[in-house]
Amino acid sequence: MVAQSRLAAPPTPWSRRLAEAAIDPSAYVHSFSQIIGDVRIGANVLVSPGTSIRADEGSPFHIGANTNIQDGVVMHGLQEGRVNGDDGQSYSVWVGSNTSITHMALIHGPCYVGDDCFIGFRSTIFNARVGKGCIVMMHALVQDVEIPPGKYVPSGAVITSQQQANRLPDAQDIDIHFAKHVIGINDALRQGYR
Amino acid sequence: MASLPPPWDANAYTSGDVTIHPGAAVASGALLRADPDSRIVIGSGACIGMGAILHAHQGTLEVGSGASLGAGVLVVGRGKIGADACVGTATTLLNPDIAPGQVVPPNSLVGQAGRSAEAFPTAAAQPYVVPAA
Amino acid sequence: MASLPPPWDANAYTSGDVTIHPGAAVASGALLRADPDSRIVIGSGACIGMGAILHAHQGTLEVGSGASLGAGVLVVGRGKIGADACVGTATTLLNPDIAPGQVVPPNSLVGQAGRSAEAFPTAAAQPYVVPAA
Repeated sequence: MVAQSRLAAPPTPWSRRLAEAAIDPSAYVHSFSQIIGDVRIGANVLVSPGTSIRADEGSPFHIGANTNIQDGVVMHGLQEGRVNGDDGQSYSVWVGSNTSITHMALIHGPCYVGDDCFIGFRSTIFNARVGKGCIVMMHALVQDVEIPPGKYVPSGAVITSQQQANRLPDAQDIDIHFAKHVIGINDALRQGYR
Repeated sequence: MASLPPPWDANAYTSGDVTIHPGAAVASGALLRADPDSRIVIGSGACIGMGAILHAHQGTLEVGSGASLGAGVLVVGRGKIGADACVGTATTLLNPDIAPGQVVPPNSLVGQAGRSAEAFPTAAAQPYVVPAA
Repeated sequence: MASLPPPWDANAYTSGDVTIHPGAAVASGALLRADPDSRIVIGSGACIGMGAILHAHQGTLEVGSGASLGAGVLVVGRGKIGADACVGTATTLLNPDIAPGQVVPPNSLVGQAGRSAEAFPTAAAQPYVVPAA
């Protein structure tokens, strides 16, 4: 693994700006992670080792305040396709505030993940909108759909049609409790790194 | 016989209280992290595959001697993977309790996986075809 | 700095009695480990994929000439993978006995002799009901 945190995106036919990340001073970005291109990282974000956040094709990316990006997460975007962020601008990947993207998840643009979401281990979000407060458990696939706010995606689920997305159950307190337990792992880490 | 110099130390990343027996092998790109109150112990002759992530939390995470963890395996929490156990590639273990010699198939999710919602097919049930409504 | 750094070191790791024919190809991140009483023999023209683990235990583990093992394949124990056999990505083989030319699908678990692969409460194992349209 190469210890390198920030790189400009390479010049390409669609971008010659050599854009670099804009990272809030209060964010913690581990040196064994890669952040490439126009990635906008908010306050108190934790980017763990082994992550790759690569806005060299689709860009820009937004990662909202207090969001956790856990070990082994990959974020990338297709050259085509954008989502509307909460600020009205277009993004390849929008991740809201107070959200947890847990170990080995794949967040692939065009993709919107709202505030207060939980994306479980090894789950994939691609070409989709995940509304505020959704809980996506582990080993799930969410693709080509828009999930309304506050829904629950069970482990191993494959949600690839809008009819499925519309029938998802609401997240319950027990789900939120479990998610908070996993998030707690990283809150401890963030404190430890300070 | 053919024995390349061990290059993996420079490539695997460890942090916190991580003890790797000299006879264990950790492939490149592996990430072994122990939280401040936790530790990781890798036994003799164990193999940890490429890109595996072991993240100890609230206790000790132990990999027994001779156990094999495939590439991309993710282990989070505390618990034990017994001696000579075999964990297939890309499997996720949460707070593992794997008996010695036990085999976990590849691409499995073992441990507390949350509430199941019965109306939704799993990846394993429908790996290729998207059900049309 | 326009180029992406390579994610892994370009070395495979071997330990113990491992013989790799000069005509074989072993990708980066592979881990070939023979226990003290065991050995590994890789034949001519064999291909071992990225991040594969071959862990010889209590005997000889042989990969025949021209056999192809996909990325992340995990092979544990002793036995033989026949010439020109084809083992799909992320498959786990225990004490393999793969005939020459045989094809093993990806993500499989093959051979559980002497070991238990107990049913885990995995997400994939959970019963489900196909949603009504």
